[in-house]
Amino acid sequence: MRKIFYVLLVIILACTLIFSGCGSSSSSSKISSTTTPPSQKNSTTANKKLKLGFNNFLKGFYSLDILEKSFKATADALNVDTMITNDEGKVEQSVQNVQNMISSGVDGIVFFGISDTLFPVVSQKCREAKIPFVIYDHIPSDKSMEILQQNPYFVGVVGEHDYDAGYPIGEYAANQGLKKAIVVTGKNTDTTHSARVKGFTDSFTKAGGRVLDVGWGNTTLADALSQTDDLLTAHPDVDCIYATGGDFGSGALQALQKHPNVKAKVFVTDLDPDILAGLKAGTITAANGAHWVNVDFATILLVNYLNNHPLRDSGNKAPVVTVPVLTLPNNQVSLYQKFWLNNEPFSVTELRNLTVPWNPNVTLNEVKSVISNYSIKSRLEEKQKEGLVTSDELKKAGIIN
Amino acid sequence: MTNEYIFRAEKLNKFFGPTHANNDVSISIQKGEIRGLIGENGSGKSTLISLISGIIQKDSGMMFLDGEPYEPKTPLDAFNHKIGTVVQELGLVDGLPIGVNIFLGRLDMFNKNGVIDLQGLYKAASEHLSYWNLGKFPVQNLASTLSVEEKKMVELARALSVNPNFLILDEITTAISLNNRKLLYSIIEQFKKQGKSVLLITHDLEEIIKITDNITIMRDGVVVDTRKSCELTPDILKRLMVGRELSGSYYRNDWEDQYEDDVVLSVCDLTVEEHFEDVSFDLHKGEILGICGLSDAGIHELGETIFGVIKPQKGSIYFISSNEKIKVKNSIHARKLGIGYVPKDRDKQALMINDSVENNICLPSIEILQGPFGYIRPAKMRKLSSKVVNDFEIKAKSISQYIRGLSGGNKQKINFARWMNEKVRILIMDCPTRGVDVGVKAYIYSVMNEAKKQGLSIIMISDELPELIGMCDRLLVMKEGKVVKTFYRSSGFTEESIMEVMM
Amino acid sequence: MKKGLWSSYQRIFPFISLILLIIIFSIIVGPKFWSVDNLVNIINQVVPLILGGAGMIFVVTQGGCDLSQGSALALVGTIAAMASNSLGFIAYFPVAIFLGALIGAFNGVIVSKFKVQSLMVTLAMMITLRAIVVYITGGQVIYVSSSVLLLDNFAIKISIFVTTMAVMYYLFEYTKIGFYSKVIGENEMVGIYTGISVDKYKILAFMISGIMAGIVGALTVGRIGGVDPAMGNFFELQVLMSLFVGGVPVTGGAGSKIYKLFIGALILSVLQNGLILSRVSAEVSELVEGIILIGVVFFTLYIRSKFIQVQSAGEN
Amino acid sequence: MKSVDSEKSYSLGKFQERRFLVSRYDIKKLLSVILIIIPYIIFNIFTKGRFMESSNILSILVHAVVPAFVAWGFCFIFTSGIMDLSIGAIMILACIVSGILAIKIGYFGLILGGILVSFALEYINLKCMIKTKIPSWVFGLGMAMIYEGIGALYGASQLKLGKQVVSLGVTARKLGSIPWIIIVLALGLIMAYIIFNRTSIGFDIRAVGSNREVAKMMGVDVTKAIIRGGLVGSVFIGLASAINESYAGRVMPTTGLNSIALIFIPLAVYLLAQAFEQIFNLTVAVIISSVIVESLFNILTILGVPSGTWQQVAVGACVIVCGVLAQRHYKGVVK
Repeated sequence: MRKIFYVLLVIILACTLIFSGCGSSSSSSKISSTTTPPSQKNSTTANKKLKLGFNNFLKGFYSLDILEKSFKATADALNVDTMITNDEGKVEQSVQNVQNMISSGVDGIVFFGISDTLFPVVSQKCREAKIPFVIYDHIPSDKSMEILQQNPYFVGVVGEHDYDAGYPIGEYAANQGLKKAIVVTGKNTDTTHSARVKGFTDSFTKAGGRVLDVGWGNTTLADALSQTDDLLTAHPDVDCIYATGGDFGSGALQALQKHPNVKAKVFVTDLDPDILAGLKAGTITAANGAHWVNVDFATILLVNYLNNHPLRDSGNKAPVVTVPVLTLPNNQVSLYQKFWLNNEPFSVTELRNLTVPWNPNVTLNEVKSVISNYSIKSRLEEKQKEGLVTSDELKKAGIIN
Repeated sequence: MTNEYIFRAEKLNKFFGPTHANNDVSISIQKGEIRGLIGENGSGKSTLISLISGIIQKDSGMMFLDGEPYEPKTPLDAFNHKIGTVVQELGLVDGLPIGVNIFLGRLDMFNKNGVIDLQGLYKAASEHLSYWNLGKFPVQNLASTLSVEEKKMVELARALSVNPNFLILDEITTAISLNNRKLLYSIIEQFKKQGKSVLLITHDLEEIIKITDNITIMRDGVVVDTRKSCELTPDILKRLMVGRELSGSYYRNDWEDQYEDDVVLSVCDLTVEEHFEDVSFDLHKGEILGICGLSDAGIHELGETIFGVIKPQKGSIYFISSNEKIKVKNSIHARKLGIGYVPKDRDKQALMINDSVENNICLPSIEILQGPFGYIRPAKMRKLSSKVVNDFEIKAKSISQYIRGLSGGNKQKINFARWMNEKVRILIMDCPTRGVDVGVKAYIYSVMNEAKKQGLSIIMISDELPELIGMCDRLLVMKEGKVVKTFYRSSGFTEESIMEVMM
Repeated sequence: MKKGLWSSYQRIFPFISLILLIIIFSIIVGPKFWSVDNLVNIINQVVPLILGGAGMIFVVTQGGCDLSQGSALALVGTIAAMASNSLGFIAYFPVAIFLGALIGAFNGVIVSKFKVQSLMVTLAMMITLRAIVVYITGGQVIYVSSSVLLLDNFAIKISIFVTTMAVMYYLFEYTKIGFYSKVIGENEMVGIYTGISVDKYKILAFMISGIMAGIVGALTVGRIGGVDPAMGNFFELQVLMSLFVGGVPVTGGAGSKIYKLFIGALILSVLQNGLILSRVSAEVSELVEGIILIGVVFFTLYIRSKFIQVQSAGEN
Repeated sequence: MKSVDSEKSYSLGKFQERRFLVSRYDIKKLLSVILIIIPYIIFNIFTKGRFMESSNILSILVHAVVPAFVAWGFCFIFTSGIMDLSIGAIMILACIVSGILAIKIGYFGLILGGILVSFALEYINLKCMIKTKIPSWVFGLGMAMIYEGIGALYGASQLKLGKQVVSLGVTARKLGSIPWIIIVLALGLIMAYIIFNRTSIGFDIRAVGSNREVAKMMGVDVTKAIIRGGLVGSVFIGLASAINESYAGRVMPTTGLNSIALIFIPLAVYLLAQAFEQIFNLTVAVIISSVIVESLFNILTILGVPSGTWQQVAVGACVIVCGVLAQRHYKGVVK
């Protein structure tokens, strides 16, 4: 009896294999039709809605989720389909999901790499599958960039240097005459946070301050709270606290309230609703962040590429675009809340203006100039033009006099 | 109307799958009656008791307690109906204090505003223990600090704590020593005087005849007969149980020391703290060496130490083969040298009850079975286990049947038979016939006899004097951790003379 | 005959749920599910799970568990990558295997000789090893040579997989290591009373688990293109899940079979892959995954309980 | 060996010897307390007295509260042999709901929300686990996925509104700060101690954990015991969630089984407590080990040991060493 079942099993497996053979032959022909070099692509995909893949490294993590939200809004604006995957905070899953998206037949991939080593690997996978991809948020190191640039399917990078997020805060804090700092941050294997810490430390020490301790390894608000508590016990003479993430900022702030004898100013990178509230209340001295617009422009680069209009740098290289990091003064908090968190900073028309079907002659320089002009002031002025904000409000925020 | 029966069961039926474990069982027990229940392993005694004490539910039939219909859903129901049960081979909850163990399941009676009055509980427990003269136990200590026998006594105390009108004792006497047995008899006597009833199960035929008023005999799930104890002899009982005539004696019938002069195992000055001290003896080829003693004489620990499970503080064990004297390091070494061990506790120490007959049989022989590159051929395992099952007449549906489904006797056969491979020179058997019916007992003795003739040396550790007297060439009597006397078969031994040394 | 049928059902049921899943996803996803790309994809996901599981199964069979596998994977991967960078690729696998065995041996010794619960030891090791990885990498990116990257090549990976699994299958099903592991899982006392070196086989099981973590670590480094201290995060849970979903008993013992691991890992991977390809949104997909996994385990158990009812007939 | 004549007094003598052992046991208790305290004094000298400052001791206690409550929950859930890995995910959901209710109706809502959610979800877990007979490991993992999914759905819905998950701000924060948190800790200890050691719920759950078969024979309703114990445990988990929400102000949902990381430290605390069980009562041991773990982080931070690396190594090593020490003379079977 058992043997009969085994035989049946083998037959079923054999059938599935045969099936797979048939299935694969049909689908592989499909793949080849959709992934022919960009020049011939227009004819086949003109009527088809593009489908873009996107990986969220850890669903449920605020700043990553808001990137996803931004991406979705941009994709809607540009009239493309999306496929969003959750890497569940696992590096292996990042690679796996790129392959899953390729199997699922996306036209291009908007990729977030938590680790620099992922870029060459993903580049390789996309090259094999002939799928173009663009990188957002994390800018690859020079070494990885060299490899990426050899890949014709590499569309570009839009991100910010995390070093540049920490550096100005350090400068700003030192200018206020602060001398002794502690830093509360995430895992020191997370390049985002380690770069921010490095930026801060560099500028702060350059200006004569001293970083007494760095609290690594936090993942949640409660972690950061407990750790800052310990750190403040260890260094009661501290006068500056820098938190490299929104949750860590909230935690540090609460811990500080438990130590009334410690007189320290709090600085945060990442702007989330809690931090905005803190800024408004004055408990946070200054905060900055890149406002998660990088993914918008990454998507624009990719859509242009897929519409047979690759935007190339001089020397026909894929562009690397850095988004400036903005510092938010507390009088602009409510407008920021309104136009960044509750809405998208860039309007649909603005986004479309940088993309091929709507603007067939868009150039890289146009995109770059929009990005380099990106500031709270310029954005709010734009919103005023659209009639969404009054000049009174702008005056109150100190944008116009 | 007063009811003369305390308990009555009518046409109880219980099925386990296709097995008809209890087939129209009817039994009536009078007030003040001491009833014995006897039968081979697998005859349905334990099932009947489980039904009465609410551990399992009947499929059909009726039970009456004191004339009232009685349908226990849980063991707690049984307690509430004043039925106290001591179940075979179970024990206590090790992680709880002794006192709590006595009242577990009914702790709410010490409930004071939602909190249990532990002081009151401990006090009640000590009073209860001293009332029945069961000894002074530190009731606030964990049950894990007790020995097997002490646990049995606490279990008895637990059964008595419901102030039962009907007490059920399943195989309690095999686990306890003589002095405690006497205590038990006096408790039973006291019950009788108070007009309460006891149902007693034991394999000790003489005991059961001695202390009970009537004996009910079960075979294959059916009640065969109920007879007055005074009219019975062990031989009649055996016949009734097995359903056929058994030859008068299943022991050896010679009275000589039959063994060769070669020493195969030499034990020198063996000491394990708190158990035994300075034990030395030699074991010869083809000898059956008996070891007996009261429950804390250290006989079981001695067996475990010889096999290497317990590490002795002092002394050593030498395995001697062809002029080579090898010190036995541990149990692994012992097995490799050819020493086998049949543990006392079948289900916990010997058998994987949720595994197949095949795997259980092959367990000690795996290293013999393996081929090049450590390859164990499944076919070889199957062959070996089929052979063992056939040779030893083990009643199993197939070699892939789980041990769990076998009766105690067949389990013990496997426990014993699997050591009968070509490598084993010495076999240590701890209570080889504990909880086993007469048929299997006889079989095991005959195999022992056979093996002895082939040159196997056996150390037989047992609480039961008759079987030691019946089987041993030499008998070491231990008392409080010391060997006090050695009896020789040729010089003859009687229960009385041994008992005198033991006590 | 009836019993034989039941026993076959019991064996076959996990297969049925796997095939059902495959059929359902073939319908939802369409031919894309059967594309060569996607099959390779599923295999890529299955390989580390099965390799890790083949190590873990020894520990689980003995009734323990090895939570440190994920962290061990990361540590081994990191050090092996560093070794291959300084000593050349020749050192890569030997270092990985040696280090994995070392970590496993440590776990095993603490569990067997010092009698500490395996859950406790490996949980502590999980925290400790991960911290050591973080210290070693120190926030720096460690790149690896191209020969390591080649390990992600399908043919090479499969050949490593097949050889390793052949050895593991042999060890588990046909040698005394596997047999004694099952004995220890069924009843450790039995092992002690029949003269089996329980401690030795426990250490050995943890060593095998460590070695497999090492091999998976080596492959993972190749797959993600370098060292990332976060690699192997929650790997051990995925592995445990595939074992248990496949029907390996949590308490260990004779019910452990390598084929169950294969099925469990396949169910898990097909499910994850299928849900992504069906473009179920990420929040919902986890929810659905949970429900389906519980469903699969439930039906497997249900069938088994039917089987045991028939089996234990005749029990008294 | 012993040499007493009559058997009765012989067995008595044996027990008296055991009583002597008991007093040795008390000495052992004292010794281990000293063994725990000495390194603290040494550390205090190293940290120039900063460690023993009353404010610092208080802050350690505060950090120990949530792990202690969760570990007490484990005492009632895991002791009966249920290894529920979904507790991390349950806690996240409980935190979120307690936050939402706290904003609406204050402290009552905070506590009610936490307890209600964890009670309900744990009830579902236990019921299904027992009904379906799925091993708790797998079931917990599966349920963790489901609960995480629900949390993620909520997070996504908030994001659409431009908000983060619920944040307490300044409302209902007293429960998570001194002195209330310490009072709650003391109350929790008393509650856990009494329920675990002085009620039939506690005894039943311990009996089931120690030996399920025997407990069943002794008239303990195993299913009921597990569910009742689990529900008591879930109240502790719920309280832990409420305190955590009040302490941290916001708890983020997560996915990919990352919620399990939330219970690693409490799990270590629970296992450590089990190791100390021979010396202290389990519920008391929970608080001791929770303080040990948290103070370890505190001391190492004060000493300037880098966080995220050597601190974790030290905690891991501490768990293993304590385990080894506690099991030194243990002879039984260990899985």
